Amino acid sequence: MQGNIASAEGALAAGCTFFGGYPITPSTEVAEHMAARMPKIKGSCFIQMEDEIASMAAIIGAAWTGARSMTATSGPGFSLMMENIGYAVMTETPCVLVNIQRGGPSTGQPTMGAQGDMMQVRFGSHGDYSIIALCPSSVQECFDLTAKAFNLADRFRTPVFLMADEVIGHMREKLEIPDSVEIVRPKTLPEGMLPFTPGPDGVPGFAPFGTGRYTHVTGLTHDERGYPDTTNPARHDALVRRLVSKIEDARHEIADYTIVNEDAEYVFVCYGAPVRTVKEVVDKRKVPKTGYLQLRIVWPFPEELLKRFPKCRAFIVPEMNLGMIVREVGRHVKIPVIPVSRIGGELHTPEDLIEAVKIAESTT
Amino acid sequence: MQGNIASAEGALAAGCTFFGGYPITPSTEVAEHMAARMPKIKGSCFIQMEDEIASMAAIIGAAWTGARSMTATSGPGFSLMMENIGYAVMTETPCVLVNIQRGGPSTGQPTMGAQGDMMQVRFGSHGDYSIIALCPSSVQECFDLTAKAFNLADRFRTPVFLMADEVIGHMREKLEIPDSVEIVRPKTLPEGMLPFTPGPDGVPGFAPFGTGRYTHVTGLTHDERGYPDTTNPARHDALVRRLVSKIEDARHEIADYTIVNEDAEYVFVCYGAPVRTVKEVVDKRKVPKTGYLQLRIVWPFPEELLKRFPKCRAFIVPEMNLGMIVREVGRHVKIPVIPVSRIGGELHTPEDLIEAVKIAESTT
Amino acid sequence: MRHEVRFSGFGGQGIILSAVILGRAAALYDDKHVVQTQVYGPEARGGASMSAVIIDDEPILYPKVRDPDTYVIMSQQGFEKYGSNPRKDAVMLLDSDLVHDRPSCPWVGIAATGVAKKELGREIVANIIMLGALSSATPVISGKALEKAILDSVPKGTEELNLKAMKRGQELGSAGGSS
Amino acid sequence: MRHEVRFSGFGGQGIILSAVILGRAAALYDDKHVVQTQVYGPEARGGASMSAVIIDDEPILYPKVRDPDTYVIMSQQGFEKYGSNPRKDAVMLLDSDLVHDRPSCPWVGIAATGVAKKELGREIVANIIMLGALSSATPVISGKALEKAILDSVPKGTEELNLKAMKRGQELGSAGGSS
Amino acid sequence: MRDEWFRADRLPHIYCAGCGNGTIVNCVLEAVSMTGWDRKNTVFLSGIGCSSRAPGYILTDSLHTTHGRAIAFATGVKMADPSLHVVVFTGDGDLAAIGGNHFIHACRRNIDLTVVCMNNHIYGMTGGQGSPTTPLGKTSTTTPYGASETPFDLVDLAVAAGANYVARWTSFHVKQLTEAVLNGLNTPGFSLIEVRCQCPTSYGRRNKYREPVDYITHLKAHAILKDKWESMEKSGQDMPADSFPVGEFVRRARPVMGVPDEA
Amino acid sequence: MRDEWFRADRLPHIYCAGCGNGTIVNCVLEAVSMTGWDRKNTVFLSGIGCSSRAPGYILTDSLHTTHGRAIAFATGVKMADPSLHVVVFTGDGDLAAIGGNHFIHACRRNIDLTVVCMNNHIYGMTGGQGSPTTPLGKTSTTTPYGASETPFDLVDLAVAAGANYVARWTSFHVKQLTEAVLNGLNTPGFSLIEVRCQCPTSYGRRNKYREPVDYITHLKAHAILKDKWESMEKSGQDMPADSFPVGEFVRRARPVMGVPDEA
Amino acid sequence: MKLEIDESRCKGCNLCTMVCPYKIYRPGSRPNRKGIYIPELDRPERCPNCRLQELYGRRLCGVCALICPDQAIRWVPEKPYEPMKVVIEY
Amino acid sequence: MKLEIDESRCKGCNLCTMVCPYKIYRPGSRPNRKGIYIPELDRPERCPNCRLQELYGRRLCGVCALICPDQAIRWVPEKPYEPMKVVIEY
Ligand SMILES: Cc1ncc(C[n+]2csc(CCOP(=O)(O)OP(=O)(O)O)c2C)c(N)n1
Ligand SMILES: Cc1ncc(C[n+]2csc(CCOP(=O)(O)OP(=O)(O)O)c2C)c(N)n1
Ligand code: SF4
Ligand code: SF4
Ligand code: SF4
Ligand code: SF4
Ligand code: SF4
Ligand code: SF4
Ligand SMILES: [Mg+2]
Ligand SMILES: [Mg+2]
Repeated sequence: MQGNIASAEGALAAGCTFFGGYPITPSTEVAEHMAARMPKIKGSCFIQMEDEIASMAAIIGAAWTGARSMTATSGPGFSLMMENIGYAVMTETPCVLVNIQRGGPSTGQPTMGAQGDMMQVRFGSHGDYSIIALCPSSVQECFDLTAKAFNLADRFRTPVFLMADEVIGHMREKLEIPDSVEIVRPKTLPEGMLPFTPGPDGVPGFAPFGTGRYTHVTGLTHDERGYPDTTNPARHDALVRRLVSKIEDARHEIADYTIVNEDAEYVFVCYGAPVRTVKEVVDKRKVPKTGYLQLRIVWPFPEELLKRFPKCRAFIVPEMNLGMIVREVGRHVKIPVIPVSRIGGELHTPEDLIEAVKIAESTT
Repeated sequence: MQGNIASAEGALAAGCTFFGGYPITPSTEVAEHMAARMPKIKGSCFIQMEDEIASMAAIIGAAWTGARSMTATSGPGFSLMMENIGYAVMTETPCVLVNIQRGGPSTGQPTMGAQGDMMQVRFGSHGDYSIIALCPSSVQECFDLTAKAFNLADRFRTPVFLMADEVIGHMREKLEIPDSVEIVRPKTLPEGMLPFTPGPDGVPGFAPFGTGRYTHVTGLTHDERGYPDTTNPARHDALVRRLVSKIEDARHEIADYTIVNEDAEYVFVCYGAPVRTVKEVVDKRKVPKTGYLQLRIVWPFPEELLKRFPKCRAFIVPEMNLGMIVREVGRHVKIPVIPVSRIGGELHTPEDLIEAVKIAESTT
Repeated sequence: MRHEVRFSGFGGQGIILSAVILGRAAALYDDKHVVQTQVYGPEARGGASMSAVIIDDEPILYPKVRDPDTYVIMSQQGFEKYGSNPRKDAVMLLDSDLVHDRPSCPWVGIAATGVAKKELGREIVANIIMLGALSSATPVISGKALEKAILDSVPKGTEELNLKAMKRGQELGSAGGSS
Repeated sequence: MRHEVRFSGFGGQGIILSAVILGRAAALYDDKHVVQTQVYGPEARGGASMSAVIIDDEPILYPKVRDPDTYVIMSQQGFEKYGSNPRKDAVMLLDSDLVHDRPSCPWVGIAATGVAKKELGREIVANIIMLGALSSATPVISGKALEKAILDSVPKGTEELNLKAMKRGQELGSAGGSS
Repeated sequence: MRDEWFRADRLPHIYCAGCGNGTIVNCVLEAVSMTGWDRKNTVFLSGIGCSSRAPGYILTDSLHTTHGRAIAFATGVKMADPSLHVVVFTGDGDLAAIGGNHFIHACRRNIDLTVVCMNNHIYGMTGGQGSPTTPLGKTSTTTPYGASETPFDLVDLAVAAGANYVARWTSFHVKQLTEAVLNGLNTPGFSLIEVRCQCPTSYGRRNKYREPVDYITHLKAHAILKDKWESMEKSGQDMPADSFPVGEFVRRARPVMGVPDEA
Repeated sequence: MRDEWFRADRLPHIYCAGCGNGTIVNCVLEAVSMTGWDRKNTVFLSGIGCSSRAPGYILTDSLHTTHGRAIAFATGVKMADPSLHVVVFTGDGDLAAIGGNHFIHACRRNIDLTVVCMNNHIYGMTGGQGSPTTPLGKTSTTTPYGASETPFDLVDLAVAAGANYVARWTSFHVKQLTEAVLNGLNTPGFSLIEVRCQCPTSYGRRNKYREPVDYITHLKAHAILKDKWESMEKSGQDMPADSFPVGEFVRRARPVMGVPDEA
Repeated sequence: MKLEIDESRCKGCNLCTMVCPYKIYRPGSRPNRKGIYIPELDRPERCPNCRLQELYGRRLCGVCALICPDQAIRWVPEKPYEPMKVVIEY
Repeated sequence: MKLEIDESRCKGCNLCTMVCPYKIYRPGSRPNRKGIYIPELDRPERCPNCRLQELYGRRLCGVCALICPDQAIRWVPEKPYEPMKVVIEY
């Protein structure tokens, strides 16, 4: 099964009942699979919207009816969603976006894989905010992480992003579909509580439309009732800091990763397709002194995990971009951090990474 | 005169003949002033487009006719422009965007100042790229830097961003309009040269439409002729690395800054409205051991300048966001870097910064 | 000398224009350094709007008015939001028709709206009356400079009306009416 | 045993479907680890498209085929772009009607398109003929597994035609025709 | 009762004195209260603009979305839960400038929404820029020498795009407007009710309709009943300057989306 | 001569065998070559899609822009330099799905552009998803059980939005199409020429028109001349299933933008 | 029922003065504390809604309240009912 | 003038076979090197454009070339001019 299809199946397994999308290579199979499956599932709706802006709008609207909702896109469409992504953040709307990354900027390379939207997903909409971004490196992870994305979206009332790439999205591997997946729905809004009063974890309870709570939802800076209050600096400060900290403060809870060889001196930090090559080098070829940290969740960036390699002399960060997450690694450590960039659609070869280890050895 | 009006006047002084925009608080005065002025200037066109996507498209189209073209917007509109900004980068279209930043995310605080789009301007479109971003801290700088933005856009064939904020945009101060401003137009495409063959500086000559060079312009990965070539990794790699390095390698040439007190132990790194408070603290109140680096151009980030403060014990970065450029400072130095964040629309007070100096003193 | 002047009233009274005129007068005709700022928002329409001017002999760095020495207040809500806590030595000009409370600092009541409507037939010039009063009741701005700035700023055809309003304001300002 | 198989041809020949069927056969019915990938782009329409399958007893980490041991080539352009430089010990199946050059490695020519058109009346099953030949001419996949995977993958109502194509391919594959 | 649908704690609203939007909210809530719908199952949406502030004053669930996108959000709400009644407030800028595409697509799909457009010919919220419905020659901050672009006819667009119910009235015609909204609410599929209305602050002030009463008087005088309009057209008469037809333009039963299965 | 307008070094193009797009490019270039325009002052633009690849094969300055936005880019080109002749190639998805808003606004403004829409009822480039012009019941990868949304009538939309010239033909009607394009080029203001055409790969394959000839035969058989269509309508006749009117729908002289002053 | 203008809501736009067929509203002459000229009522008991609403069990006319953009016009029950004020007009 | 199909461009779609009033094109029977069935020409000199283009100084008919989506059909000058092949049809 293909990564894109696995992602669609993961969503369905998680109870996704609304998909609003717009075709774009190399994500289209997600929508096409939903178009084939959802009409057969009672109470589900697949709709192809007029563009990506509308797709993002529609899934937010659907989420407020209590549906688990999702869209899928790639770079150009993702760029168009930026405004409404900010709206989802501000209104604390749980929803899932799949971005099958392709070569950018602009129309670039529609059919080639990349990881060039990893900073965009974090910073692409205006203003300060945080999000959660997951990166699968196998078809199985496409399924598992998509399902997980829905739980995180509901748990933190925030848009959650499956930042896959064309390599994984179009790869076919065996997928094991579990009998059922864990489903965690949002806390409901306690009686008498205002719709935007946060719980102790910074996350308010959720009262979807039709439940008689008469919630007013706005992208303007608002008070706990949801009413606009746009000129009060303290209000804005409190709201935006809460939106950020409900996610950033929970980075430990959120983190999803694999650590191999804590004693390594040369540690790969990797996510998405390059994980495959890293595993080839470390797990299979067993290149000496190497280990790795695979991040299945890249944002919020779990910087503490970097400390789990006490003997590390250099971090090596292979990415299919010109160096994005390597910036984040670099901010948090004092030892050398070596980017290994591949753009143009080709995955790093094992030799590329072995070469990087040699460079690291020679410079540290 | 108001900062926004000064910006419009700076553009006109630089020979801007095309403005395509869509109203949005707090940038609207830029468009309104253009609407009043341009119809009186022969060969100029002001057009209010149907949205910001169209505005960005229109100024790119206009730029290809050889016109100096510009738009102005704020956060939500800026988010909508992201796809076409990537297109301008990929097609090496010289144009100028003014973003009068307001409180985000989402609709947020339409009438309050912020600097929350500083990462978005660098990373908000999909894929890898670089841009040039200027930040005025006075009405005079609104004028001067807008005019300068056009020269940089032409020099590097890239979109250039005036990242002002509501505080400066709506502030009124005296403006001195020079008799004429320096105007540097793009290199013309030498006879026989292909339209996307770079010069030694990585920048191709420019052959606007109507000059008989029959240029095909595409946002797809393309060869020197401009023809799509989307599945060749080496082609993409070379193109995108060039687009980035033509700007990043010229960061020295591009840098525009003021350094005060190279002997300072506590150095403010600042841009935009907070520069005013920094100057109040350092220049006027002369708080001991302090100095500052004012960046009038924030991207490409001129990291070498940080080395100009040999005695520096800590950098203090006051921003009207939750800490954006402070991330960049942090990547490049090993000493403590202290963010001072103000969001909600209030500028840092002098006391805020003096407090930060105290904290810096106590921790270093 | 440095002055920090704050204007407040409701939308439509020309609160921002007042500040712009004052700023222009000081900058262009009294040759001072001036920074003018304002707070506005959609809520300002119904509620209180605010604008401010700093006038200084030296360049102005920090641009926000935090503790004005001079106020011009034209509505009760404006008073409550932006004028209720002046420093002891500040001076407040207020539209006595529309502001019902009185501040703890020295103040001058000017029946600007009433005079504008009844004597001049146009409520809209109440803000110019207030400016006139400002020029006579405080040292913030000279009458000459104000006059020129008003002429620069008002729509063609209304110069006379506005000068009349300014003059009336100056009379009212000198007459006092203070606490 | 590990096999890396590369398919190439032009758009419309079912190059990707071939790889998918092979992958399915190996994964589900020969119980192997399988990764299937492809290159496609708009240009692939006119030009050459490519797909690849890795079949291994162990989990497959690095997923890209870099140096195939088995080729299935169905167009001259596909040969030029994806088949012109095989390793010495590779085996190449090629559609002898459409590929005009011959590789430096062992090869088997199969007149798949001609047979599909003339004997079976449907050019579209040429790729299934090639798959049949693959199962008989190489150790990559068992005939049993292939048969089941074909039945899983083809549109309802065409099973018989496709099985016939597979059988014909197996015959052509055993018959050789190689260099 | 209409009053029950207001969030009384948020009144008075932020609209300027004499703004037509307040009137239109009255009429819409009057119509809604006549349907017998449960407030619990009724959702109001809007984009950004003065007009789009309306849902914030209504005591139901509501989404105040991004500029121009309300109909796309509403499509998500309605398609995900067809049992909800969905009404969209929008302005001429919100609907016809940035939101034009969602508008025509919702008409085409005939999503079961009722969209009320408060057409004041201007961007009110941002202080009076020209909109795609600003009449030729009228002044705004971005058309200081008079608008030179032909305005849209929103009714024509909705009809061409496929909507099932299309009507136009003004903020003067409160009774007819209420009835049109009610018809829209009751017609399955997409309903557009365009309401031409006064914005004394941003439009009136620059176009000689400074007092609220001035522009509403103008609207009253220039609104011609559709039947009369058509017969005038047929007889080849010149239409009086600035006049426009009002009434019901389409009521039909093309295929719809978002209607509950049982309906 | 038409041939001079092709970038011969880029041929053959990437279109599939029998794709209607190639035919339409021929007709457009035929018309353009009849105008006597200078290649130097002629600019072609497009968005994204198979159709939008057309400018890449034409030997003039050209902008292959972002999906749906070609008309907005073209507005910038034309308004910044009205002396340029500007032609836009677009597809049904590009024009009517994501690009719908720019389309109706350019019609409204009557920007002096000629827009040729290659309407193959499908998203060809991305492999055959439904578009806003996919007929009811037709299969695509996103409507595997048959399309259930009513399609747009692009001609109606353009007329309602204000365009000065609107015509529809098919890829079969090469002579009429060429003439319509020529009329569009010569009419000041916005011209839309909709061309219904075959996409054997993405549309035909799933809808029983596998061979290029199949769908073009269908088009030929179901295109009814506008006059005949109207008289059939008047006489209350049922229109044959899948049939549609072709011809010139509007040619008028509303106010335009982007025409050089001297013109 | 008694006709009332809610002073906390009325913004003095005078639309009510325009629409009432009985000319019950007249533009106000004195600003209130907020500086707003609230319309004055001229024999409001002439309004058919005041008189006949309870009789007919539904709102009559009501145009002023529908057009009032500020939701400032309403009818409140009067107790005791004051029949003396009712003047039937023809 | 001589009618020609450019083999490097023709993709074998057979649209030309459909439109020619003289049925000059017939679906090809043998694939070329690329596997494409290029149409075969049946007495192409019957085409009025071949015969009369130079006479009239403009293209005649030309429908096949207009519809050919691959720009594969063209007329090339023939030298020497071959009058023998011209058969006027009525
Ligand atoms: C993406 C985006 N662009 C621009 C704006 C600024 N903006 C807010 S309201 C508005 C216009 C509103 O006009 P209209 O819909 O007619 O509403 P009105 O205020 O006239 O009722 C604009 C342009 C915005 N909020 N978001
Ligand atoms: C913003 C964005 N969304 C989606 C796409 C993917 N995309 C490319 S072409 C296309 C559809 C093209 O359809 P149409 O305009 O009908 O052209 P055709 O290929 O049918 O000629 C889509 C959705 C894109 N490139 N950019
Ligand atoms: S600006 Fe205009 S539309 Fe907005 S509230 Fe005021 S009068 Fe109404
Ligand atoms: S997919 Fe369709 S539209 Fe695209 S080139 Fe092929 S036939 Fe033409
Ligand atoms: S209800 Fe009618 S009659 Fe009574 S006051 Fe209102 S407008 Fe006048
Ligand atoms: S219509 Fe309403 S707001 Fe306006 S004056 Fe009358 S009561 Fe007051
Ligand atoms: S030009 Fe006309 S007659 Fe001649 S070959 Fe072509 S279609 Fe036939
Ligand atoms: S129409 Fe053109 S491409 Fe098609 S078969 Fe004929 S010559 Fe070949
Ligand atoms: Mg409006
Ligand atoms: Mg199409």
